[in-house]
Amino acid sequence: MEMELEIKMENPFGKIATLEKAMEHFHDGMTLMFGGFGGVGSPPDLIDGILEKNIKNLVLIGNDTGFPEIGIGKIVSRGRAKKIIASHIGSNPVAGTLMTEGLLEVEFSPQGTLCERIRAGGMGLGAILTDIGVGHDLVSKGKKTMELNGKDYLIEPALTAEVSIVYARKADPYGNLVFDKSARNTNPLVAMAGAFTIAEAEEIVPLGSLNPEEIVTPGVFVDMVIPSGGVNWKWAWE
Amino acid sequence: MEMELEIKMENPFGKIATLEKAMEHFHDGMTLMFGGFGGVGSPPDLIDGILEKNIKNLVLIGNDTGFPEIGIGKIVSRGRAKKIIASHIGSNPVAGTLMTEGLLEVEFSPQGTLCERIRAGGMGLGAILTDIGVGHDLVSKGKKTMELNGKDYLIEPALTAEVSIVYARKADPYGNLVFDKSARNTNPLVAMAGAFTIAEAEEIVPLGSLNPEEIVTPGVFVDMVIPSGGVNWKWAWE
Amino acid sequence: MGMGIDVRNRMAKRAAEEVTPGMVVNLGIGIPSLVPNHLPGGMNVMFHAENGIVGMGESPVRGLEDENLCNAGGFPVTVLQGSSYCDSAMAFGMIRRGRVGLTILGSLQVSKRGDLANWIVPGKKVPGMGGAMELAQKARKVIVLMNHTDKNGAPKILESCTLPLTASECVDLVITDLAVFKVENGSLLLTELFAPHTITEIAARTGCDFSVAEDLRVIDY
Amino acid sequence: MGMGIDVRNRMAKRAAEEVTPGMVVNLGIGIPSLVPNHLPGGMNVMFHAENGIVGMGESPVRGLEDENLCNAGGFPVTVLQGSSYCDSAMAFGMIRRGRVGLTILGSLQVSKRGDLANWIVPGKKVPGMGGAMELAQKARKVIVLMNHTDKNGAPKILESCTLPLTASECVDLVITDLAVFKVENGSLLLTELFAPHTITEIAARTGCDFSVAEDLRVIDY
Repeated sequence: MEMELEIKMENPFGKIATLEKAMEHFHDGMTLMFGGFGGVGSPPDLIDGILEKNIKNLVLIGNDTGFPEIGIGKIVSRGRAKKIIASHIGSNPVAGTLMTEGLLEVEFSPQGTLCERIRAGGMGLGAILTDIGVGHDLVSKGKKTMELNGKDYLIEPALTAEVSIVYARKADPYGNLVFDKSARNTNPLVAMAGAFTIAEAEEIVPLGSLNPEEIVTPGVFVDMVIPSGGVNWKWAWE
Repeated sequence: MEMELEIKMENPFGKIATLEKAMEHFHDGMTLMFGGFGGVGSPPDLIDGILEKNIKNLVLIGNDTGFPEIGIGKIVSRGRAKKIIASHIGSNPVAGTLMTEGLLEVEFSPQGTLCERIRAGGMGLGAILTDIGVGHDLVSKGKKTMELNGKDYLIEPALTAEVSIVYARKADPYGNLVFDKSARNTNPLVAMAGAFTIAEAEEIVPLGSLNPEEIVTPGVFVDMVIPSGGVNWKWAWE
Repeated sequence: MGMGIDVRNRMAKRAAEEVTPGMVVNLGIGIPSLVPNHLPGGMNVMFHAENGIVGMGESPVRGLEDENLCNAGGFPVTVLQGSSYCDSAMAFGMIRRGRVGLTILGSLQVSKRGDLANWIVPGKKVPGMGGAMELAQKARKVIVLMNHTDKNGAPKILESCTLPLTASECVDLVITDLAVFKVENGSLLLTELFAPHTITEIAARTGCDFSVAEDLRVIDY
Repeated sequence: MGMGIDVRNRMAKRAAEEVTPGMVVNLGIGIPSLVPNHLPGGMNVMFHAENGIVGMGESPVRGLEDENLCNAGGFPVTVLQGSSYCDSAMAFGMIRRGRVGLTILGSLQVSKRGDLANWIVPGKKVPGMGGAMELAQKARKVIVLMNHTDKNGAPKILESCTLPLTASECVDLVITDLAVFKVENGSLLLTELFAPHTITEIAARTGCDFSVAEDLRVIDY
């Protein structure tokens, strides 16, 4: 593994690895959580790696299905997911078609609730109580409810995944992460919810070069760091 | 108000104020949440202001009771609180004595659960489900429980307060905050949970001088910023 | 119109009147995105995006887009002084906690009680609710900007919505290409109409009854 | 002892053997705080504090304390390369999520099943649980460092704790001034004893029965 690394970097925690090494953690039928919002902040090399390894029957958890050829959309559009838990699929018409044809199961969760469910998973909590969607046919369907101090709440269960993949601006060898502007979005939440978390970083910097005050995701939650080749898709607005 | 300010600073959001102005928001019997952990990161001028204004019968919410003359301990030791929700009072023997004498009601919450209850309040959630303290006499007493996916959880209700007080390293005129090292502790959580949040800042800097990536508490949650005279107590280890 | 301002901008300009200094505002895609153009210069408004931005500014110059600085719709934006980035959980915490003062949304239908239906057309379009439910339920003020009727001329303001609801009784103000309604105590009050439209015309194109304000305003910008 | 190492450090040194490279470790106050002194140089261990620090180093030189850089006990610390600060909610998230590999705590009593009682002495001392419940329930490994008996000579290792529990069946290893016990399947296994103490002496000062490991180790450092 060390030999394959192009980055000459001390690897005192053994977390820095190659895409090939990272790919050993993916298998058919697994639960995979991904960072990103409309494709912004999704890890391009890991997504391509999953495609190339022909991983299928994925249960995906993340904000949305991206665009057909942007972000996680590349996986969804090729029919590699059997289910996704997301807040919307509107920007990826292929996802809508697959859903209509019964080839993709979609569990919709309100965006803020989804974020909290992912965070709750990452924080080792069982669920959160929210009044968002109380009495709403689709959102409350099959969910427990509870009255607390005279108000009705939905019990929204925590979400975790076998593997989480996130995209960071910088990582250090311990896996401490910082993100870039709005590419932060769901990444810090997703990073905590994976039983095994892989961060793809635009830049891997030496231990001690990130200011401890600025670290958004502590390396405690990150199991593996791989260098990124950068975004390789054309944006919807281009 | 503007005249009294010693800081020559644009105040485009009207959030920068004096201690005197801040004191208008405190009254007997109110629910007050405070940042800090063992006194570290508690706002000294606001605490002294509350003492000087002789505010009493407070319901306090925060990590602990500080030390007798450190942090919120100064208020607790003088019998100004009728109740506190905290994770421990061990570092403040006066709090223990007041409790034993029936002069201070103490509701103990495990530290991590307390943090999440405060955060839940700040995030507009109703409660969190945790397995910490399930079956534990004191912690589970009077609390609802729920089984979810075959596991038992306690329903731990969110906490909010009429006013939250926090201590920041820097604030800008919008109330964006950064903290200093471990003085961050519960401050970002407490800042979100107040219906009205007052930040005491070591330094107030012009709008635009905080890096948007480094801001820990967005000014959205902060209603008022006052300049701090700095910590005026002697630390336990000194 | 003939006022030198198109219908969409007229609606946006009216919505801009609801924005007050210091407010945290979340804008939906489409017409709501035109609102900032109609705010007085120097007004300190903080535009909020669900993905995790507070303090968005105008669109970047073409060619200077930053792929990592986009709004919740995925389109490039800029930020102003005093802005901050956060994760999406915190962005929604701001909404649920009531710290977002105003949201301006598009909609498919609105009922006289202020029910909002803007997330699904069963059998046709199932995009998902995204962050609309949180915004509709929790922003302190909810304004809907939409055409008065659909492309077939059918009313979008109704006694009851026929499409599945996003959230019930959440809309405070409806601004269409024809008129402005306040939702008050479960019914609609026509407070303004855009010149040259008339009450009769508006009544004909609205799917429920409404009251007319005594001091009905005619907007002629 | 006569080994050039005092009892407290002997216990800490034994506990240090349980620390593996890369581990996230949370130390209680008292004897556990001596553990870092007994780790091999250059071992990458991340010391965690409940108030929101990962990567603590040794105590600062007197006079160079930073009032805003303290551990959960309120005492000044330093940080190492690779450290980070977070809020206390996230610090506990690390614990509950099982990312803290080891916690080393003091205790008032431990039962043979691994019940931990370290937060309250009814009628005498009610300090509150602080973060002890999360650490006891959720750290992947829980080690108790305590004297074998209390100041009156009464056993602190018992059939059942007489003090209120912090958490039940959570302790993996008990290291006292006399011996080391593993908690296995609800009973105690004596795996090590500190020279010159004997099994007989330990049995006399322990409040419950225990098995003795076949490969019983005598620690003579």
